[in-house]
Amino acid sequence: MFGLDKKDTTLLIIVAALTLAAPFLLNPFPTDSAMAQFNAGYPDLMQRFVIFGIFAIGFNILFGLTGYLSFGHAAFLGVGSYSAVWMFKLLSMNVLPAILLSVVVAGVFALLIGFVSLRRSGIYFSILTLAFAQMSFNLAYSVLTPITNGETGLQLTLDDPRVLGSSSTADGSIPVTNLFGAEMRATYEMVVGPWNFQFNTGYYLSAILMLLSFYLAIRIFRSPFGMMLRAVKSNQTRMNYTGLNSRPYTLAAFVISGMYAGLAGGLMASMDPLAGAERMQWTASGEVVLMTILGGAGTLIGPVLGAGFIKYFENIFSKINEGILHSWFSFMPDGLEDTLIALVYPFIGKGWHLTLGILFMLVVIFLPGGLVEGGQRIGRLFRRKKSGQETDKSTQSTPAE
Amino acid sequence: MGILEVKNVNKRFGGLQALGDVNLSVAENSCHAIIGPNGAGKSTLLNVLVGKLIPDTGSVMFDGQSVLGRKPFEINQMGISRVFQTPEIFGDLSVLENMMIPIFAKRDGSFRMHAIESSAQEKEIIEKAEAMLEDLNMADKRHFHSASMSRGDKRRLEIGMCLAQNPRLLLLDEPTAGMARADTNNTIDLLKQIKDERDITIAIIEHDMHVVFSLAERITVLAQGTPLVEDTPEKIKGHPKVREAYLGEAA
Amino acid sequence: MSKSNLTRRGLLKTSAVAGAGIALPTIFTASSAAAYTNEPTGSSVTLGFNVPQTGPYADEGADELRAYELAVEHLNGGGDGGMMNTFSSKALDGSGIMGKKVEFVTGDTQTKSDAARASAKSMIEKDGAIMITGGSSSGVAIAVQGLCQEAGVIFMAGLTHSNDTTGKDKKANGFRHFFNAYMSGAALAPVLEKLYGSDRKAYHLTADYTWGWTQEESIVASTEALGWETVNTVKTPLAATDFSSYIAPVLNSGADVLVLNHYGGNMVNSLTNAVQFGLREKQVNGKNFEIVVPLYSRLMAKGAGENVKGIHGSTNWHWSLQDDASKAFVKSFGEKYGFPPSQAAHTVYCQTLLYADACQRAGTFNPCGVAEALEGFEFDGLGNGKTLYRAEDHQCFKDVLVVRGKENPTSEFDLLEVVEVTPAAQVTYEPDHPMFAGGNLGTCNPGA
Amino acid sequence: MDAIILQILNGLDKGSAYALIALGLTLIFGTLGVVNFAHGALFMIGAFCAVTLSKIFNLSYEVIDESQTDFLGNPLKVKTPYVESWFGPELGGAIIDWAVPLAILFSIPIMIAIGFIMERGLIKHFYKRPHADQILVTFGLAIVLQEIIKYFYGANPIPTPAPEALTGSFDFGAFLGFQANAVIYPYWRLVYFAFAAVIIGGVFAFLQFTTFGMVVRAGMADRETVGLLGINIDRRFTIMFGIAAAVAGLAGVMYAPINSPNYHMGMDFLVLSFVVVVVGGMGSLPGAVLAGFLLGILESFASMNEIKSIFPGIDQIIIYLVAIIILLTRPRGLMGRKGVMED
Repeated sequence: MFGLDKKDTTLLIIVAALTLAAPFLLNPFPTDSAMAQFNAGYPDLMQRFVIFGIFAIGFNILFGLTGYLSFGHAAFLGVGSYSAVWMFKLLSMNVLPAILLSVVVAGVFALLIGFVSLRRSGIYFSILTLAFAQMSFNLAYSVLTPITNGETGLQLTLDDPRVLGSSSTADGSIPVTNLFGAEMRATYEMVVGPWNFQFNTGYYLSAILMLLSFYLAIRIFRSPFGMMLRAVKSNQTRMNYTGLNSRPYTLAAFVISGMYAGLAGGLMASMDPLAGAERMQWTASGEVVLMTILGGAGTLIGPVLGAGFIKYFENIFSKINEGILHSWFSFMPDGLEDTLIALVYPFIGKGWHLTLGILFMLVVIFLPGGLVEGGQRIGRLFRRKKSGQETDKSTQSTPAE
Repeated sequence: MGILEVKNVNKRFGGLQALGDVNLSVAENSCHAIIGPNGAGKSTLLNVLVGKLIPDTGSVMFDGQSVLGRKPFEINQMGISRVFQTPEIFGDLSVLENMMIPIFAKRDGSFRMHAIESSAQEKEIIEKAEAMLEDLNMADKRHFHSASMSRGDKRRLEIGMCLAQNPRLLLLDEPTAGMARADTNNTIDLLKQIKDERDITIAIIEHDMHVVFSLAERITVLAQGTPLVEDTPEKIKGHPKVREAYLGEAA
Repeated sequence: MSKSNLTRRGLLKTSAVAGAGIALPTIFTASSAAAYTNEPTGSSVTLGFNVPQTGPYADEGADELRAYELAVEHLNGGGDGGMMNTFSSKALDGSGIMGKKVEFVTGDTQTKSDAARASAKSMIEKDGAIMITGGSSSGVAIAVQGLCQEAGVIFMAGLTHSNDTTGKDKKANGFRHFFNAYMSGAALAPVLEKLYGSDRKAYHLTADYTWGWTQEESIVASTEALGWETVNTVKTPLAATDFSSYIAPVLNSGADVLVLNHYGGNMVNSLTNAVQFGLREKQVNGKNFEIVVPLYSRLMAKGAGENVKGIHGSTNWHWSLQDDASKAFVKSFGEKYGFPPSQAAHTVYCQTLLYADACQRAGTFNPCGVAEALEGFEFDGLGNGKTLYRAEDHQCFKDVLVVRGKENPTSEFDLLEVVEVTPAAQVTYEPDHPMFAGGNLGTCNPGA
Repeated sequence: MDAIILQILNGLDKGSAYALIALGLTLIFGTLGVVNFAHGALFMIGAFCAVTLSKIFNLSYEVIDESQTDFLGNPLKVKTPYVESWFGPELGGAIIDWAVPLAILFSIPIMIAIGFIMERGLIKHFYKRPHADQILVTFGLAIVLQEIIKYFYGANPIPTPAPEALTGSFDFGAFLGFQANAVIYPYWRLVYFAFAAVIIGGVFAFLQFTTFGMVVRAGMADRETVGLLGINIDRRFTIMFGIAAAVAGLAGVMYAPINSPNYHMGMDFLVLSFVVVVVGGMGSLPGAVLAGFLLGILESFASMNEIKSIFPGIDQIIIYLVAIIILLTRPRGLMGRKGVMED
């Protein structure tokens, strides 16, 4: 189906099902239970999951396939966001032109940076991309404030000269982003028993674009072009002596992944019309590298898993405070409660960085292929059990013959 | 007029004269070996031929066109394929994919993407690659992870990848270096077969006299960056200067 | 300690359909049934405390959080009541807000506008927070203020000193208790004149982002009004850690005053470097060379150690103030945590009480009602003397403290001494003052 | 002219820190082939060794002084450091005053131990793994180290002054025959520069003149060949990691009085020191040192008003701009060798 083989089609369908059912799946705990803290099914976080998923899928097209480790991809995301917000300010609150512009601008930006950076390989390439991104960040934070609004980030105001549409609504507030009238922030709430599920327009728009991006990534992975990119990673010398110039391939991959980043940036701005400079900082670039490696570089689903993993920690663990711990452990005797809280406390709330750091180390030490490898190991465990049973059967049947 | 004409090529590295006035002519559809002791400049010469090094003076013409100043991939597109001392294959890819890439390269030139089209749909390319693997007796290994094969198989695959492009000149850089005897003989047989079955010019740089004398029609002996003699294998074997400069040293 | 039960909203909806087990859809758009975003309908109300818990301002964030917890305790009738006893408005009675128990959720701003908005959104969307408060930088405050305006909840700013927060970026749903750069300039100028005379040449080093610029503009304007000359204003990168190459040119510039428009780690490093280069001992134009740090924070000043001694600056509040309100606050904070509160802790405690009081007086949690109750509200007894929440720009007008690094501290907290309390009248400006122009409060947004 | 001399001094000073960190990074790259993102954290831990020692010296007992009150109005507890009561206020005070230089001795065993534990416990298992995995694991480690420090010391910077005797400034102007007071420079920064020069010289001499150093240099040139010689290169590499950690730590100890240490100072230096290493050329020790000083000086010049007025914001980007230009004109940095970290 869709020009994919059976395995890929299955993967795509599973991902699509999970994504579309996310409002249910991410809210497994009844809203008034103590475990509700771990629910992630609210619009903002779900949007972040899929948007950073897009970012990581795109990054993986470059890093996973060609092996070129860019340390400056956040710059494209930032540029995408700025373009989208400017589109909202000047043209219209419809997200479509904004997203299109952010993809195009990020693509152009990637073409320029990629053209220069790809003259070098290995760590030299990484540092070149890092240098470009840091320059963009530093300038966006200070000298370019008229364009980027610096520290505060580019926001909408009540007197934006919007060509299509009004500067402010009738009741004096800033118009909201929409897709032909469907407001991105509109949320439909469904209450089933003790559960409360939220279905958000913006999330579904992002999710559909994520699925399209994922589908495109599968096609690229399986295409001759993808094969060429893997060949670049595998052996550039042989590539050159086979009459192939690797530069156009790597540049194309760089621009495609830059456009993915731009799409992610544009979507972020569409969900929440603000573009902050720190989106372009090296830590942000580092984050997408971590997402990809953590999930499993070079695998299709890995980057999405990695993105979800990191964003979940950032948003859920950082919000657990001492009071919540007390409510969890309140059933215990006082002494034990306090000891447990003292033990757990350094790892949650303001200590969420610590937990994340430890998890990075554990994953990379024990699962060299990232989370995907973890999944594969579990899968193999089950399969071995099954095949073990089959062997048993066959050995049993042998004597009968 | 040979298909490959090297004229008055000089190359210095600092104080070292790596190549001094090299003249070489390789006739079309012949098998020409270049031998010489270590440090004789064989590898430098090869690197000049494939565009990796640019000589200080002199010219290198392939089929009437200069190769100097062209990048390796452009030289390949002119019809020159190279086999490396250590097999250079796409280790992360399967054997079949390894074989498909040169065929793609031949069909599409340097850059054509088919970014969306699935490579599994490229029937024609796959058929060609499989036929080539069949010729190499490697069809049963088509889904092998190529990095995990034996050195002999890697060499076989590499030669096959070069042949898949139908090159006019095949450059071999010590193709049997570091190989077990059986692998060496297999490789010699493969090269003989290629020589017999195809219209192809082979230039081979080799250390192993057994390989050279089994394959070459003409031999150039290089010593200290300069060609000493060029002749048929029989004559080279008995040549006093060669014995002195090379074979004598080897004995 | 509050045992916060986060998701009231779900609970209440649940009870509405209890037993039925069927879906009851509601759509959150302008036409929805709820009167305003996250209308609390149960027995409790949730506030969202959004402070930096990671990154360079984590300690300030932690102090803010302590003050929030104290405020919630007092609102719910716990503890000694703190400044609730001294507050001029007596609407609050220790039974929560309008009889609803106050609960809270916390989030990490990471001092990044993106992360701060994400965490604020999570508190609004997931936890049903009715009000967001906190923060330790102007960038974050302005970004979160914008979000709260769109989402239809009240934002009570924490530590934010930029003129823009209640200037060109002001919002109808946002309120600032903290003072601002203009006020720093207006408060400092007379003191500086008294101390250093009116014939001075000032050299400014300014953090190269919005807050730094507004502070530089304010200080330049107020000192030039005294007759000072501004020799140079130099922007320094935010990421700079070593300021030596910016300090060195000051030595021979002919300036005799160095103004450091830096905050946080930048301030600690630039001040340390300036003292290292012997600026304090220098004589220029026959006068002692002086250094001024317009915005002081005791927590950060501690990082500069001995170097703050004798250096003047301004601050929103200091624990050594001897009015009843300050003493009450220091007492209840100090007894609970063992050390005195910072100005950040004070301002967020005040903000929480002010919000609660406004709800109580308005008789509603509706942001429009609350905003109306806060606008033009005059109060006293929160440690800053008589204070006005001005309706035009939602900025508090109150006395500003001019402080100096103490020469002989008696403890590790005893770093600053109050030199002068500049009366509110002297730091008040017109709402359309050029430094604050260009913004539009808009109309209050109740969301939903 | 004096402005230029001052900026050169500033550049040398900044360059010292860059060079020391880059030197350690390069030792680890060159010998072990490992990309160590935790190297900045080692620098930070070094600085906190100074903080810790000064805290230890300041451990105090409390005496209640009824004549003064604390912030709650209770009688004030006056603290007296044990060191002062043991050795008398004179000597005790001096010990406290000289905490930072003394921390050099204190930090060396600690840093070497941390280096050994890191290498044996973690890095060892990553020699054959892709660079991406090395980055992830060392980055994770850096976060963990950072958060541990934050847990114990808080997020705010902690003042760690230099000894009283070294807090003044040196009058270069008078020294060089210019006008007095035209070029003055803080003693401690001069000490830092001299200290860095000694450490750099020491590392080079060690590699140049000892058998150990010769083997390590051979190992940097070709790891496999040395392995074939049957020398236990792995153990030497462990020691090398310890030395690299110690160099980073010492750089941190001495840096503490220049800028008050905080838990994230390592990350602030990390990116910059990677740029320095790459500009110098991967695997080249002289390259790392050269690039460190070069970038330090260029950064200082870029922050001069005269230059900023021509190129606004140039000081924000100069390092990156220079890195791009150098990498585009010299493919392997200033002194890089071929084939190091290019895959």
